[in-house]
Amino acid sequence: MLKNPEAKIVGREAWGDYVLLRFEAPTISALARPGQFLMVRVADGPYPLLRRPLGIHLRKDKALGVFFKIAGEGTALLARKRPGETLDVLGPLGNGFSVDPCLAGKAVFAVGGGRGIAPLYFLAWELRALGAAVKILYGGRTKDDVPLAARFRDEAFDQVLTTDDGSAGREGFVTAALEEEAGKAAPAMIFACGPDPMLEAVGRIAAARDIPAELSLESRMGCGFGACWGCVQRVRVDGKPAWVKICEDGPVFPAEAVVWDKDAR
Amino acid sequence: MLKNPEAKIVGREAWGDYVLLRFEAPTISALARPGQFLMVRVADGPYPLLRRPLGIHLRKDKALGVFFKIAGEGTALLARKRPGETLDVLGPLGNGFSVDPCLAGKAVFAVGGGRGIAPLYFLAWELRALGAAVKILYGGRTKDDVPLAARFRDEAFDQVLTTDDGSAGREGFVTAALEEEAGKAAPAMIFACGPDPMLEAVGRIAAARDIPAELSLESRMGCGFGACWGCVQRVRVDGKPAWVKICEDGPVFPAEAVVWDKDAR
Amino acid sequence: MTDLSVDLGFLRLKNPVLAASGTFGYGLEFEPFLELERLGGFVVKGLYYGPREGNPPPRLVETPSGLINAIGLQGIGVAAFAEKILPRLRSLKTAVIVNVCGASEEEYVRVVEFLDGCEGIAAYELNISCPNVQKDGACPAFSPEATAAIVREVKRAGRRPVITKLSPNVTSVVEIALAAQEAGTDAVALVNTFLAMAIDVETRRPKLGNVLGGLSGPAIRPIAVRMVWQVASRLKVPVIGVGGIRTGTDALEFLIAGARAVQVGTANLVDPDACLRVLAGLEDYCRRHGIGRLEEIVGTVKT
Amino acid sequence: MTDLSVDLGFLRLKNPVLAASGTFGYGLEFEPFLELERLGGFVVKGLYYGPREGNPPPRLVETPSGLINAIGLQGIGVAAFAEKILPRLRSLKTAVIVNVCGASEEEYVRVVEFLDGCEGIAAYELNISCPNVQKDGACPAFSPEATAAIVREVKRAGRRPVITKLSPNVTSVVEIALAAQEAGTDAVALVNTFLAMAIDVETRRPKLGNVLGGLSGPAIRPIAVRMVWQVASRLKVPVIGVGGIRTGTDALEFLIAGARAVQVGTANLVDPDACLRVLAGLEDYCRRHGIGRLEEIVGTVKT
Ligand SMILES: Cc1cc2nc3c(=O)[nH]c(=O)nc-3n(C[C@H](O)[C@H](O)[C@H](O)COP(=O)(O)OP(=O)(O)OC[C@H]3O[C@@H](n4cnc5c(N)ncnc54)[C@H](O)[C@@H]3O)c2cc1C
Ligand SMILES: Cc1cc2nc3c(=O)[nH]c(=O)nc-3n(C[C@H](O)[C@H](O)[C@H](O)COP(=O)(O)OP(=O)(O)OC[C@H]3O[C@@H](n4cnc5c(N)ncnc54)[C@H](O)[C@@H]3O)c2cc1C
Ligand SMILES: Cc1cc2nc3c(=O)[nH]c(=O)nc-3n(C[C@H](O)[C@H](O)[C@H](O)COP(=O)(O)O)c2cc1C
Ligand SMILES: Cc1cc2nc3c(=O)[nH]c(=O)nc-3n(C[C@H](O)[C@H](O)[C@H](O)COP(=O)(O)O)c2cc1C
Ligand code: FES
Ligand code: FES
Repeated sequence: MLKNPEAKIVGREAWGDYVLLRFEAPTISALARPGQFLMVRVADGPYPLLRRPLGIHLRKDKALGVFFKIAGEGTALLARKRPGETLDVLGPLGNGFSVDPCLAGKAVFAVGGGRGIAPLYFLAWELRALGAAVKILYGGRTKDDVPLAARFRDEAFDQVLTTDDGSAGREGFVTAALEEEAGKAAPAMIFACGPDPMLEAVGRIAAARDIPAELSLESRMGCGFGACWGCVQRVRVDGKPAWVKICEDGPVFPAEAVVWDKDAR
Repeated sequence: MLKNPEAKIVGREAWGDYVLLRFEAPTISALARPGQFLMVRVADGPYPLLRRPLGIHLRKDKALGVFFKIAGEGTALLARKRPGETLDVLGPLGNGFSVDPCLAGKAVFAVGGGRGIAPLYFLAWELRALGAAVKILYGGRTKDDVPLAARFRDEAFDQVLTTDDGSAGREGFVTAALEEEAGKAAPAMIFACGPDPMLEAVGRIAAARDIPAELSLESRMGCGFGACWGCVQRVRVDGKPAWVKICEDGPVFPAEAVVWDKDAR
Repeated sequence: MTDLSVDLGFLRLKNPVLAASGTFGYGLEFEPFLELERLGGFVVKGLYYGPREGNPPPRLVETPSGLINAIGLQGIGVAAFAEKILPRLRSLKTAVIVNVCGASEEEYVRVVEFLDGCEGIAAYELNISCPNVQKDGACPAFSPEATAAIVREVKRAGRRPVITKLSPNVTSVVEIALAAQEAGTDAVALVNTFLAMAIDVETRRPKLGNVLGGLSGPAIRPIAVRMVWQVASRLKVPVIGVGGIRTGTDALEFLIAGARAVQVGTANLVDPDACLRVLAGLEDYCRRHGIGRLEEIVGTVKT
Repeated sequence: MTDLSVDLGFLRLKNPVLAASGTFGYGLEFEPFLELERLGGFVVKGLYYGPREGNPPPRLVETPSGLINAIGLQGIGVAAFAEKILPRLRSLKTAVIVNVCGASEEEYVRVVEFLDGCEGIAAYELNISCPNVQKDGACPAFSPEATAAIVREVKRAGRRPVITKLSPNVTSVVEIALAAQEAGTDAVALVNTFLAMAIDVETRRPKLGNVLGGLSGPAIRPIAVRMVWQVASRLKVPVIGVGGIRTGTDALEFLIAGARAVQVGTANLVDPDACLRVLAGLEDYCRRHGIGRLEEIVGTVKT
């Protein structure tokens, strides 16, 4: 866990509201695992005050990449950054997905909704390197929300694409596609990242078929490294629901540990 | 007095800590007079909160220019602006220098210290257009603080250059040069802009020789258009010292009206 | 079309957006930038009975997302106001509210009695909460008794509705607001500025000529919203929310917290048409949410 | 080389930079980013006697140059702290201060009695000012009597020096500080957070699970500096300044206003090495101004 206040930006791609920034951060890069995240400073001064959590989207040699959707002021400021400028990043943070060697040769699903696809690209490459057969299930609201679909296709990933309005891929939710694909041939493992309702549905589908699943949760973060207790969500610890820090004990949790029901909390 | 939230930046020059931005603001430009200023927004959000006052440095066709020294966070943000981006400006504000037709054919001095040279460039051109013989007295701490000296020279202005350390032009304060030049041949009028001690000395020199002088004052500004009463300085009104708004009743005042002595206030 | 009007009981505003005292001059300064009649109304700069010098400069310090001011209520006094300014405001179809100051109970009464003789004023806003006048920043709004006394005297002496402007520099703004209500105020406005200080570390001198000043701007908004929520849930008279409003969303926070109208302060200095931006934000919100009467959302926060 | 040490009377700090409670975890979380021994000391997260669940999320809202938190003092309790954390802090050559919480006078006393049995604690900081616990944000530090009572009991029961942490949500922080001094506190720390609220206007729900929370960060600094100045000029015991410090310059404002030490809070979350940046800023200032002993500048503001 390191701070690199001056990671040099070496690449930028943008598709509408989605932006990919690549930057050199050799030490962080050496430690990074898929599912981990960075805390990124969006301005120098006191406003916006807090860093923004962003999943590690890719690692290539000594460079890392973040892929994000412009969601508000912080990400809008980040989107203005250009190659040659620097980025102040802290990381790698959190626990990451279980890239287990025993997945070699097995089929695994990576289910991403919207900007939730960000950490799954890094994950997919690591799983592929391990020898797993990765199927990407990538959903968005419209064709503008699945900007990475072409890349996954070009890089020969098996991909099921969905959009809510049918403007690209199959029409409907990505969870419907998951249900269908898992029905055809159950994977050894499901990894997912996306909005809460999607993750809840993924957990339900996985549980119904007894497929182990890992979900990457989101939460407002103060620090990202366990100091403020600001980022808690309801997660079962030894079977008992507790307010657990997403940044330290997550962001990735076994699907069955996450408590979705607000009343059962 | 107008607000142009999206004046298009069409040019940028920089010399170390000094920056010149040109932008298109046709309506403001049509109204502008030398010595007037603009209130310039340096960021979109709530920080830095206030606009920054900057003198009008030049007018060329429909474009205006500001020339500023990076003095803090606000001007540093402004310095990052590039052609193609926009500037949010309010103006023209304040009263301006007396560009009096009766100065035609007469000798006038424009005395600028450091960034105080900014409004004098616009003034010098307007005075020249009027037919006055303008002598620029331009002082700075070192040769790095007189970036416009070459321009005045290239544009054939009669110029006396001074630096405190002698690294360019004569060694010493610009007020020493004023004393000397005024001694040689007294001008019909002195216009000055710069730090307070310089302005005070200019006022003294002018008074001693009975030369009318106008000084452009600085002050922290809240609004720039007379609404907050935040920008006052001690100025004689009908002979009596009062807290007078720099933004509305100034920034230019007859030298004899300004009260420098803190005790006499 | 949404109905943006709000009813303060004693006054119906065409919309809930007022410009706050001291940040809108005498109104006229803003005519180059906006049509004053678009506003629900505006509160003119604080007036003492006589003209006032104000504090020595520097009078302003910028802080993170905030502004400290120590103007010290420099102003022209009621007579000059009535003679030079009011005639030009009178014809405007918008609520003109006068911010009334006083060094003593008697001075508040004198100001109100004088202004009662003039036409074209919709209400008085009692400024009992300015932190820039007494040496230690204290003001009548620190005490329920002092607050009640001024409100009572002004209500007795004057003929117009009274809005009492409260200080945030207190342990219980609810207690002070209740005292003002008890004493007969027609509404309360909160908040005035937070007592603050800044030091130039290079010279080790205060950055303000007056040493202390009042903090305003976006920095204080979350505290002001909290206070408005606390007061609105306990008071019968309407609450006017002030503090750090720049956008429609900011104003909506106050309205939803329980304010029946809002005032835009510091934002006017930065963008002289800030009130119009706030208004446009309110209109857009109502359209998006299918709200026919903006007043319906007042105090609807689901806690 | 400048002597940065400061003397609190009961404790000499190698430098005046402390990390503030609740923003520095139990200290260990920061070891990857800085050498803890470089700090003057740090205050660990607030501890109740037993473990505590804390408030439901969302617990954080960002505001202009500020942060509202409603963590609700989730924590592990004194027993787990003594067993799992303290042994790892004990060997550090820096002041470890424990932030003590309680739902009642008795609980403060129980916490202190328990901790008195452990080694490796330099002082207790009494958190009588957390706005996230009671429903309306009230806390003992609103009242001189409640403040004095807790200080007195803790001083009677415990063997270590006591720093009383005050709330800024009061009319006269000087009055409360004097009460704490009277009751025997060894120092006061101010300020804790400002009671605040934010509303999501789209859903009309509070943005915090707890409805109310505490505002911290650069936004509040000018108010905190003012309070420190007011208190320091009236108190005999040392004052520790807290509120919005990010840089050496920020810390210097507090020291020059009269604080003998400072605490860095929210800035730690943004930059885990923020305390070192503050320290470097102090060193640089002393060098530029030829100051041999930093302590000389305490309270030297020329008003
Ligand atoms: C561990 C983690 C990893 C993440 N990885 C990515 C990523 O790789 N790519 C990406 O695009 N986004 C990612 N996010 C989300 C991203 O952090 C937010 O979109 C970003 O912080 C918004 O900042 P902003 O200033 O642009 O928007 P703000 O103005 O702060 O907020 C805009 C909107 O987003 C909501 N919001 C803000 N922060 C969060 C949050 N942390 N969780 C949920 N809602 C929030 C706000 O309520 C508001 O409605 C991740 C979040 C977490 C916790
Ligand atoms: C009418 C007027 C016209 C001006 N024209 C020009 C110009 O053409 N070119 C130019 O370079 N500058 C000009 N200035 C000065 C310019 O406005 C300030 O340098 C600028 O506002 C500093 O902003 P900042 O955020 O960079 O610095 P800040 O961080 O705000 O301040 C940096 C330093 O400058 C001091 N300072 C800030 N504002 C002022 C002020 N208004 N007066 C005096 N000291 C101040 C601060 O105390 C601090 O020490 C003008 C000022 C006025 C009042
Ligand atoms: C420069 C300035 C002058 C002010 N003068 C007055 C005044 O004369 N009377 C008054 O009641 N409030 C005065 N205020 C307080 C504002 O009306 C308002 O209550 C406060 O600034 C908070 O709102 P804001 O954050 O939107 O500015 C003044 C504020 C500023 C910034
Ligand atoms: C996330 C968070 C948690 C906090 N927890 C505590 C606490 O446990 N005990 C306490 O006395 N103060 C607590 N505080 C208050 C800080 O210690 C400090 O007084 C306040 O934040 C002001 O300083 P700052 O602006 O530098 O953050 C907390 C503040 C924050 C932001
Ligand atoms: S974000 Fe601070 S503990 Fe998780
Ligand atoms: S800057 Fe507001 S009145 Fe001059």
